[in-house]
Amino acid sequence: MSITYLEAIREAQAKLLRDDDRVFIYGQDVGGSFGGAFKATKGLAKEFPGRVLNTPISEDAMVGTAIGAALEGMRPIVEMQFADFSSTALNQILNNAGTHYWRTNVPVPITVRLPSGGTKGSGPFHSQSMESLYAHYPGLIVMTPATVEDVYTMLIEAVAIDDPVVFCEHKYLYYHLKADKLPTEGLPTGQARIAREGRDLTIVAYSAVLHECLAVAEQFAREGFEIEVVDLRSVKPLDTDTVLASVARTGRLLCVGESFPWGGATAEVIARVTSEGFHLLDAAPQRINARDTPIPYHPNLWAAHRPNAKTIAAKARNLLQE
Amino acid sequence: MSITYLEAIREAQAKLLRDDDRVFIYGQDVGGSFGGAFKATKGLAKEFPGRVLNTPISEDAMVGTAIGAALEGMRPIVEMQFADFSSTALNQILNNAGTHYWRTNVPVPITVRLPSGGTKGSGPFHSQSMESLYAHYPGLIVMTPATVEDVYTMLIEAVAIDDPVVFCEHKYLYYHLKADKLPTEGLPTGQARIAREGRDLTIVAYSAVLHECLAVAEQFAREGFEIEVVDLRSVKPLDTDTVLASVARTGRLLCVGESFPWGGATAEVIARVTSEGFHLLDAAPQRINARDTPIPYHPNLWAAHRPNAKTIAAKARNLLQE
Amino acid sequence: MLQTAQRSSKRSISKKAPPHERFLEAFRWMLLARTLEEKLVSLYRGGLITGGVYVGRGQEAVSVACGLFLQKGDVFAPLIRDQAGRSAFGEPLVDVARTYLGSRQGPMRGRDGNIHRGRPRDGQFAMISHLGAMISVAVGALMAKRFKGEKNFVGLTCIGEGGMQTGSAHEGLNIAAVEQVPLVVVATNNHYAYSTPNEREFACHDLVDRAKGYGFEGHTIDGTDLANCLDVIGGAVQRARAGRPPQLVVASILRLSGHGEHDDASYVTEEIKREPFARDCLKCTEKTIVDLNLAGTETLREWREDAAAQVDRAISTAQKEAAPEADEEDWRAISMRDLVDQVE
Amino acid sequence: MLQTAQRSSKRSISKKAPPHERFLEAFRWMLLARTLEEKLVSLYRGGLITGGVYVGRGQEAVSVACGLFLQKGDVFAPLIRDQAGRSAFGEPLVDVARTYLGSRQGPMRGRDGNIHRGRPRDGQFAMISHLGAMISVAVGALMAKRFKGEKNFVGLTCIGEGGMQTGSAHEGLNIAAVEQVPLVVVATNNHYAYSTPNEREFACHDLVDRAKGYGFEGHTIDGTDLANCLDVIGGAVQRARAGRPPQLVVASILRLSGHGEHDDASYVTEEIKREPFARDCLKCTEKTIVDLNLAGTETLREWREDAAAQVDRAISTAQKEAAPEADEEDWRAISMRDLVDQVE
Ligand SMILES: Cc1ncc(C[n+]2csc(CCOP(=O)(O)OP(=O)(O)O)c2C)c(N)n1
Ligand SMILES: Cc1ncc(C[n+]2csc(CCOP(=O)(O)OP(=O)(O)O)c2C)c(N)n1
Ligand SMILES: [Mg+2]
Ligand SMILES: [Mg+2]
Repeated sequence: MSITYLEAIREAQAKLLRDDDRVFIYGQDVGGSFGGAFKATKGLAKEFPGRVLNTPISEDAMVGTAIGAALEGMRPIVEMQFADFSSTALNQILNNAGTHYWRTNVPVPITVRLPSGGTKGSGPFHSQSMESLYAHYPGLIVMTPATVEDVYTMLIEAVAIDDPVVFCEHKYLYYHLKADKLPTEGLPTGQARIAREGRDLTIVAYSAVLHECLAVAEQFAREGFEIEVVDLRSVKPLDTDTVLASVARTGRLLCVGESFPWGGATAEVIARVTSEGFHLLDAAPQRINARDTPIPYHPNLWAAHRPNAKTIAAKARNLLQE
Repeated sequence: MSITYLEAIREAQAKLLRDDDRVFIYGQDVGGSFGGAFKATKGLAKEFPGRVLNTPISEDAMVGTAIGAALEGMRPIVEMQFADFSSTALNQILNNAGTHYWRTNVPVPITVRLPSGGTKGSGPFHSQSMESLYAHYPGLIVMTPATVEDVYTMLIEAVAIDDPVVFCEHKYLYYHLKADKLPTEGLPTGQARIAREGRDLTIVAYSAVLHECLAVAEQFAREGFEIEVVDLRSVKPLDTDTVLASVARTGRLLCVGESFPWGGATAEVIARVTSEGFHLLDAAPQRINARDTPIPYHPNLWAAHRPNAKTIAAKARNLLQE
Repeated sequence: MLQTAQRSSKRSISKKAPPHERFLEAFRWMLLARTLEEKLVSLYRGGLITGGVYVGRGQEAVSVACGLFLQKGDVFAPLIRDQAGRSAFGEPLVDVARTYLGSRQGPMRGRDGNIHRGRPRDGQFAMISHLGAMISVAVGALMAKRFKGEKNFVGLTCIGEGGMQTGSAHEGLNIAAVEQVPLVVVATNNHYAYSTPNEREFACHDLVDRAKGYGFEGHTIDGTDLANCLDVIGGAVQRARAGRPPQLVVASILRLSGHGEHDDASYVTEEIKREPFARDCLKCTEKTIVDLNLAGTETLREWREDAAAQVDRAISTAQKEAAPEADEEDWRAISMRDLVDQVE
Repeated sequence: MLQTAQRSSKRSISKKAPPHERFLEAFRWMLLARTLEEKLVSLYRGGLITGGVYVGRGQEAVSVACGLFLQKGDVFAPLIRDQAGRSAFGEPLVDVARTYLGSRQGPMRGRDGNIHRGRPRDGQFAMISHLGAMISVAVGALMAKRFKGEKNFVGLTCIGEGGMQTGSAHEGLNIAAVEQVPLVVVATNNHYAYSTPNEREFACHDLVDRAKGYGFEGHTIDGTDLANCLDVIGGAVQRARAGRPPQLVVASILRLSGHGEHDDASYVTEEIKREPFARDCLKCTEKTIVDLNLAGTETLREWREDAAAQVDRAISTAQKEAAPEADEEDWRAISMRDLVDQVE
């Protein structure tokens, strides 16, 4: 058996619907015979009648409805058709779901799935990585799974968590990434994973770019450099301890993320490492993000907009040579 | 004559309306005899008939309308009643105004005024500092004036700029801050200002907390420490050069901002300084932000939620002693 | 009238009682709300309340009708002018006092203030400021009840004519109709959104014209006329409960206060103050009571005293309570302790 | 028919020409759009277009009427199914080819693709994907024209029945009415939003019922009937231009393609395909032409060939052009060079 990242998302949702009466799925085109723009809910409407519901094109109301249902004991999963469209639900996510527990002592267990990140030809409005927007505001858990195993266990975990979870699944990984089988257990939420061990440089990454980083590490290994790659798994909570421990081993830090550069996850990691582990660093920490423009449509531009093996390798080489 | 920060905003708008036919003001309650929730447009509707217009409670449409008007040659100023409500206009700001020049080669000269930041008793939805959300996305200028002089010249500059400007004016400064007169010229946009010179520590701040930092610097001066305080003025563009030059003089960096902690302006400053000026630092850079919860209503909690003289002084002392 | 006693006996009264008893009950909630809010205003003026005070003066008849027909198991998402309805639905007076005064024993524990309060576990939602956002939340709660197999429930939510223009309100109304949940939306046109008059808010003849476009049943009421409010809102609640489509009730009234107590409302025109919808519903109701001799002056006086006593009790309870302290606050925005991010 | 020639003569034709000449002109734009989009589909199937292809198959009659009555100085904010209208308003065919094929000479220079194109300086706005967002943009443009003292202008914007449910669309419609700008909004109910059928989109009887609630004048059209489309949309444009309130035209039609060309639309029921609104407007129009003998078969053949030739020319022009290259791109999201933030 071989299972893709996308299938794992579907399987997680099937399991959730099967095991827990409180779960329902709410989103544009998720229901009927269609099963979602990416087929992440394919077949589920039929298997679980009345629990996988198409919505009007109303992101704000989709999330508002989920909040209300959660307050009455349900565990809704909202699918945004593309992460980018969650901008019109942002108020409900940040200001309603995100503040509710703190204000009232009653948590809001919703999961908002954001098909995130760039794929070739998708352009400025179907490619965004919004984890840094959501992580900036208090009250939300922001998951950024990079592997088939994680996307499965973390989605199950997301629904189990009593607080609102923004689940950033990466569209580029949907079909590209495969695993042999689905795990029954994963690491706890908030714990980063050493995706590859090394001693010369720590690369901290998450979501799709993790795989570019692993490829770069592989490439450097042939030259005798051992790069340690940390997969954050969730950018909030962000596992500073694991990152610091890695930097303590390597003395060098490169952070790679696909969101826009100003104030994103990579800035946050660097700020934490330098303020808490300054003495661990033997060289200036570096970061690579997407460029500070909208995400281009054309594949030539797109490939140069996001972090890629070439830009990562170049920065890594600089760091290793310092 | 003595003029407050709020009056300076009003004067800047009066001047803009007077000098430039293309300018109009669009927002909830800005018109009529009322002149805005904070009176930033007091009297302007009468003085400039038909150019200071009340809008429905429709933040998305307010910004969309401004974009359309800007494309046809106008220079609209949109007033959000509170920065917090711009969350419902965020899509138009980020995805329409912010992408337009890059996509079409036609810039969108709108200015969106956000009455920002905390004041006592305002609670989670009337206190937010949203500069870090807006600065994260490409395509926007994000201004954060901290002085009466700057709020005046920068607002005039904002309207002159061909690109969309998010203008974060701080409500706490509205009445608290006074100047003798209004300047005719200010620093160029994107240039930070040394608000106070020093040699022992650089504090980088912007907007209202700048004044807390200056007070702390004053206090330390009595002990013989000379703290340099840099006022960023705009968080995007962010004047890395001035910050680096200051850190080169002092060897120590503390960043202070009022937005939420994860990935905000302070993280961005630290990431830039450590990646570009690592060798300049003699101690781990530090930051102080608001806490990672919604902004509390009660004054006791509110005072402890945002950076304040006590927390700033404590961090500064640690840094100075390292 | 003890609020708790009143509360527990209320349901039977409002449902089975002859109209005039329900009318009188409603009046007493209106009176209580007015008395409470006048007290809050005077505390605010005296500098004893931080932030703002937002009252429903002139809107008590509409508001009480919103709370009065709801039962345990229903959901209520009130807005800023709904003191009467909140009390009628069962919000303890002391919740109001504690929230306004920032007691750490209130439902919001000083974290949020004034009208931003609620008890979601009891079906009374805590509004966020962003207008329109609570409609879809109410829809979701009703869907959940349907999922769980509950029966005979209804939801009611309030909004101003200004809030009706938000995108969020539109999406909420539309999704309510798509989901066919038993929801009543009461939209009060008090002729101003803060300082903005109707002509800069919308351009249709009457907001009830929106009902058809959503697939709601629409009704209008004169918000100064308690009998009319009870009749129509009560009817709408009944229709929703009986499985009719969602209900939109549009009330016409004038806000008889500033937007908040910081606002002198000098923009309200003299002309509009002379409109019939500018009458004070509390006075109108009292006049009806006297004219029809539904209660004697002595009884009215007693009710007034009782309201004042309840308010005093609530306020003095809250005033004795400690404020929240920063170092006792745990500063966690999420409920799951293990998952709190360690960010500064 | 050279597009440029056609364009420059168009205005006089459409305004003054007898109805059947305008009808024929409209048909030719429809034919051009269909021909172009069929070509785009085949390029996409052949792997020569990256991303997606979104066509207006079946909606050409509605769309052409949207573009045909607009003049220089008007504004047009089209959406994804508006090839016919875009061309009729004056968009050069080569813009389409360049944008789909990612030529760096197109108006979007490879930065954006497919239907996300426009020439704002010529009054043709470049849509963002977020549905509903362009309505208020059109309102603002019309306000600007009024500010500048322009006269006799009008704006037209298109939206699907799905997009009508967004908060953004609501706010845009309402603000258009509040500002009383000369705007026509054409809402095409093609019975699906992607795979979602009407019953999960809205619950009113007909979306035209929304008009009254906004203070718009409302009209309905049969989108398969070109004469009806021209009549009603032309009339709405005229009414808006003459200072009547904003106009809402709701068209009924079936989308005769997938949502995009990646979509096989297998969710479209056989039943709905038998509805009268499922007819192909291009075939209906051609039948009318033949039945009424408005043009001979020879002429029709010539027109078809001309359309094909125009399309081929546009496509082959774009295909010869270079793609954008990352190292020639200046990666600046703002126009003011000095203000670019140096962030990595
Ligand atoms: C989305 C949003 N924008 C702005 C505000 C600021 N605001 C608070 S109340 C108010 C006026 C509300 O008017 P209306 O809905 O008519 O209710 P009323 O106060 O008249 O009862 C405004 C503009 C808000 N709360 N939410
Ligand atoms: C705010 C928003 N949410 C989701 C989408 C994704 N999306 C693109 S087109 C579409 C369906 C549109 O349906 P409709 O408005 O009826 O237009 P049609 O495609 O039928 O012409 C959806 C859901 C979007 N573009 N914008
Ligand atoms: Mg009102
Ligand atoms: Mg459709």
